[in-house]
Amino acid sequence: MKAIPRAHPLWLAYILHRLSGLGLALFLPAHFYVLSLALTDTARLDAFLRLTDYPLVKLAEFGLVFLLAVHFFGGLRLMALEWLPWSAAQKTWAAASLAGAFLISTTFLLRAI
Amino acid sequence: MSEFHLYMAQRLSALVMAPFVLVHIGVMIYAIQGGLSAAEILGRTQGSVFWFLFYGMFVVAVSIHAAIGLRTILSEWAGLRGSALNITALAIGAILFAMGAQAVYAVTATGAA
Amino acid sequence: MSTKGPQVTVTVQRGGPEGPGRKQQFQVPAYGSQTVLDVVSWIQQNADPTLTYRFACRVGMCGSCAMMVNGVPRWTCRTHVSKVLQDGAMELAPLRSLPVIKDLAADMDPFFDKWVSAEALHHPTASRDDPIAPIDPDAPERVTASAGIECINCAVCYAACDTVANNPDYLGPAALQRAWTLYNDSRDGAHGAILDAVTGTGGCQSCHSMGSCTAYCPNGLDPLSAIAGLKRAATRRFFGKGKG
Amino acid sequence: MFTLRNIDRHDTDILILGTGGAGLFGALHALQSAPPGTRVSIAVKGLIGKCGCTRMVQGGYNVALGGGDTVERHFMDTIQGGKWLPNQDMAWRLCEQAVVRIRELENELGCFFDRNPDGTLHQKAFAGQTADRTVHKGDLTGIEIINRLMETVLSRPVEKLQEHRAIGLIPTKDGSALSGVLMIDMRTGRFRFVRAKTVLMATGGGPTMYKYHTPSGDKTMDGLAMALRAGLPLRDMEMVQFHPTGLLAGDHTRMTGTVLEEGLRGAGGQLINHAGQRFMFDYDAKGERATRDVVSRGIYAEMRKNNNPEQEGVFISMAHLGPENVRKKFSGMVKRCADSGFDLAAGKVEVVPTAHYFMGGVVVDVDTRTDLEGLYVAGEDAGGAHGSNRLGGNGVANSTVYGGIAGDVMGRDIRRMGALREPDETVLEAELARACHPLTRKPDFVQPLRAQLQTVMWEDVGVMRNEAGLQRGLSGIAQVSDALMDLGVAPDNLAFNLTWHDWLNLRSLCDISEVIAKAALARDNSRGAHFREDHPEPGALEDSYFTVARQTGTVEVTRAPVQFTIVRPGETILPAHEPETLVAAQ
Ligand SMILES: Cc1cc2nc3c(=O)[nH]c(=O)nc-3n(C[C@H](O)[C@H](O)[C@H](O)COP(=O)(O)OP(=O)(O)OC[C@H]3O[C@@H](n4cnc5c(N)ncnc54)[C@H](O)[C@@H]3O)c2cc1C
Ligand code: HEM
Ligand code: SF4
Ligand code: F3S
Ligand code: FES
Repeated sequence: MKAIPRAHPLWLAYILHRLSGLGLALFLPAHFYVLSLALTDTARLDAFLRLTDYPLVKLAEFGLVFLLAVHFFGGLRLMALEWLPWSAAQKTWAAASLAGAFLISTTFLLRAI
Repeated sequence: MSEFHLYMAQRLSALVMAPFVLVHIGVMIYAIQGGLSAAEILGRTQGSVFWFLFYGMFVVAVSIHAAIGLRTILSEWAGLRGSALNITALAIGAILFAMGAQAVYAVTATGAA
Repeated sequence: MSTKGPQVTVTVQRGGPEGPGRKQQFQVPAYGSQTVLDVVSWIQQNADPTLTYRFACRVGMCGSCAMMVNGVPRWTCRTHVSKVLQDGAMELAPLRSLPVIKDLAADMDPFFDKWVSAEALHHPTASRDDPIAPIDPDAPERVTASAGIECINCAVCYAACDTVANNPDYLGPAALQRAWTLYNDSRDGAHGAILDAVTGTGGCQSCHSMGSCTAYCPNGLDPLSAIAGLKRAATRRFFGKGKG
Repeated sequence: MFTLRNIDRHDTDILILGTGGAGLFGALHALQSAPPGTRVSIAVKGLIGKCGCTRMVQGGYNVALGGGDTVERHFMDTIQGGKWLPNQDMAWRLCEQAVVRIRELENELGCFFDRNPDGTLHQKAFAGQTADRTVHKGDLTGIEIINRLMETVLSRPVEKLQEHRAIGLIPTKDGSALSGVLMIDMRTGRFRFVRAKTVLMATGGGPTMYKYHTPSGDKTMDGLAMALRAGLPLRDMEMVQFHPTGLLAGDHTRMTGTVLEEGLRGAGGQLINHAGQRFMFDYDAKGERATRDVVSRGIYAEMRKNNNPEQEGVFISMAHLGPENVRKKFSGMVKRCADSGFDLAAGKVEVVPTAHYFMGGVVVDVDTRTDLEGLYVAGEDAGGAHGSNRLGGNGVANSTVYGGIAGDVMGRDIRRMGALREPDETVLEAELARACHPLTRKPDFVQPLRAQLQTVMWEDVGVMRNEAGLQRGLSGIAQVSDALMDLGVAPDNLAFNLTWHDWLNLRSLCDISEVIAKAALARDNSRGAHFREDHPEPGALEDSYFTVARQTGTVEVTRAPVQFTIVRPGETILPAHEPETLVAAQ
């Protein structure tokens, strides 16, 4: 708390949403590139996909799905907050979306192993 | 486009993406069992009008969404303003769309395998 | 300066419009009931007569004494020293996101300029020649409007908000909250103009709902939800619904 | 240093000093009533709308709005509360125009005032009122009034001279009219002389020369000190209202002296002396619910009897009403006390009478005009409307009503005023030298002297007075005053130099303290806020007089008979058979 003097739960939700959005946006071109290999070089696509067998890559993948889930639930939370009649339980919402994100990504991770 | 229109476009594109993300995550959890392969992916998607429209809409939405999102971040965290900001955001949107379109084409166009 | 009795170590950011200057350290005698404003006053009255700060009411009504205390914006006249002391020390700086006039006194003009450009002032539909119309105190609109009414324009929320810090156009939580009050006030005659103003450049759409405004408002007000209300109203209008 | 040649010179048409209820209403109405193109400037010691006491109004705004209450009744309460000393025409105008002003506040400025379930304005009764009359917004009425005024004025084309401190009224060479005002741009530390055709002085008095005081820190009697030097007559200067329950938390905290609200006593709060006993019933049958002046004297008397250095004041205790209940009903007050480390709901809080409001002020007519052409005075700076005592709720009504009137009248008067007037440069130079005086002396800390004056005033010119004490007070004031002239402020950085302003504050306070003591000597009876132990009787009401102080070399105080232009003592303007009071007994 000392390093970020003004931190509080909703602020953390904000920074998480921003960083996850940023991460996704940076990942997206790579993702598109790999998929477009399907057209030109299926073998390399396969090579890429095989990489997913390595634990480290699995972890990175987990990270990505986590980002997407966090951003997804965070985004839904924001739109609910902005557009649906206001409910005061903001912090609960933020926590719940985080929890949801963890749940999904962990399921993913567990099934992938 | 006014800032408020950008806001609306970002929210609406997020809403368009919401079902996609759910399905996408679901498919991934399902597909990842036993590892991914190019053939698996392509076998599912190639020649399918449904998947073309599905991924096509996603690419349009995400280009808009991420470009606006990055525009915000560039302005708030990198101090970009005015036309420099708008041109950069447009360029990001265009690049994302081009790469995304290529990927969709690669994954859903018939006969490429 | 006497050095007897318990002391508080206070680091003060000095400076002027040309930018932050040196940080200065003072040893201030500690007392049982002592606010951060008292500490600052003690320094000016007993140690360094050139130290500049601002206050007026000293009871949390005028909103002119706010500054950064250990990086957090606070009203200093109502902040007990014991609440902010970290290992017997505290660090003071002028309010974030506003130009500095001198030392701990910020220039609040941008805050109020934005207040006015958010159309955050009453647009009359009646005059002093008209009787006072009855208003149901429990009507939902009045209740919503009243929620933001006790703002003392201290700019604590303004200084707490990262969006304000990063986006010079952003109108900020206090001005938008006031606009939301007016938008819900049945006596106000320019709901459309208010929505126009708060959806222009730097309007409500710039807010990322980070909620630092609500977290730090010393009066327990909730600009976060007021701004959400504006977004909702603006979105309704975008889809051709609602008033204004 | 500064000479007449290197000060800034600036022109405007209408100049407003101060941004309390009086200043802001003055500006607003001037904008509405002056011919198009008239320049309006606002100079204020702090930030626009963020200083002064109007913002600190808690209880509310007195206005007769029917339901049995009438302007006549409000007027009679005001005259009786003022112990027959008010200028009756001013008091009448106050009561009558308050009705218009409250509609303006509600309809044109958009103020939120609390409502009854049926939608009408909620009104309550302060002590001394015979009807439920006080309109309010919770207990933060002033914030609501000033914020609405402030945002409206900020949106208008006015010139903002913020953190500009007025230091001298500069007349024309022949002395017949005002040329302009000398001020210090506090932010840069430079002098600026602003000429104007009309000037509204609304700097809000402020009896902060007492050890315990409630007003905001920016108020230090600057306006009255300027008026005194300009030779204007000041009336009722002995009339300092003390609020009985100011927080007592030590010399080292600015919280000391701030108000614990009236409502606490109204709700049943008990005052406990050093012996642990309730005492107010020894002084008045109404106990703690007696009027402010009575309770203040009761507490002061108890304090004198006590010689326990550990406990200076008395305690207010609410716990017997149930801490939860107190916490709910007085949440703001409980929180404020908690912020300074006291538990109002369950514990007891030490209190002391605290100087709250200044009834005295510049002699004006009902249109706020003064003896000096071009100078108008409204709000707490103006004397006359309250006589010897101001009713709770009449303060903010007074400043908003008369501020608005001043704006209207200035807007009208300016049409017949030709060019701006040339200043008397010798007066300008003298005022400049006065403000620069400390810059030529050996620097030292100002605060100890201020504390010394505050102690003198509290002990000898305070809640209870007598001839010997007042004489002692006068020499105490003179001591501080002389010492101040030997005390300097380092001249090397004058930009936003608070210590220089502390010096100037103390200068104004010394000057007006002397007037208060002299006026108090001149009144050898006891009325309202002024209590002479050596003359405890009020004197014959028929022969009521008010004091007028004037500086002609030295300060001279004379007496002038009160003109009973509307009602004579013993009479009433209420219709026959009107009940004495419409307020249900508590
Ligand atoms: C704590 C408290 C509670 C109160 N509660 C009530 C209540 O419930 N009901 C009620 O009716 N009254 C109440 N009063 C009294 C009421 O606040 C005042 O009577 C009234 O507001 C005075 O208004 P004003 O415009 O004359 O002065 P203020 O509002 O005090 O404004 C004075 C202005 O002049 C400025 N100024 C001072 N010196 C200079 C200078 N040299 N140059 C330039 N500007 C200067 C100040 O900065 C300020 O802006 C209360 C007062 C206090 C202190
Ligand atoms: C892969 C897809 C996505 C990418 C690359 C992406 C990217 C971004 C970026 C970069 C931002 C800017 C962040 C900020 O301003 O702090 C953003 C904001 C946002 N995103 Fe996404 N996003 C994606 C998917 C989604 C989804 C699926 C949703 C919701 C269902 C969503 C909802 C939002 C919302 C509401 C914002 C606005 C946040 C704000 O203004 O504070 N996004 N996104
Ligand atoms: S909303 Fe709260 S923090 Fe912001 S200006 Fe108003 S009172 Fe201060
Ligand atoms: S802190 Fe700022 S981003 Fe919005 S919710 Fe409050 S205004
Ligand atoms: S001094 Fe007025 S709010 Fe702190």
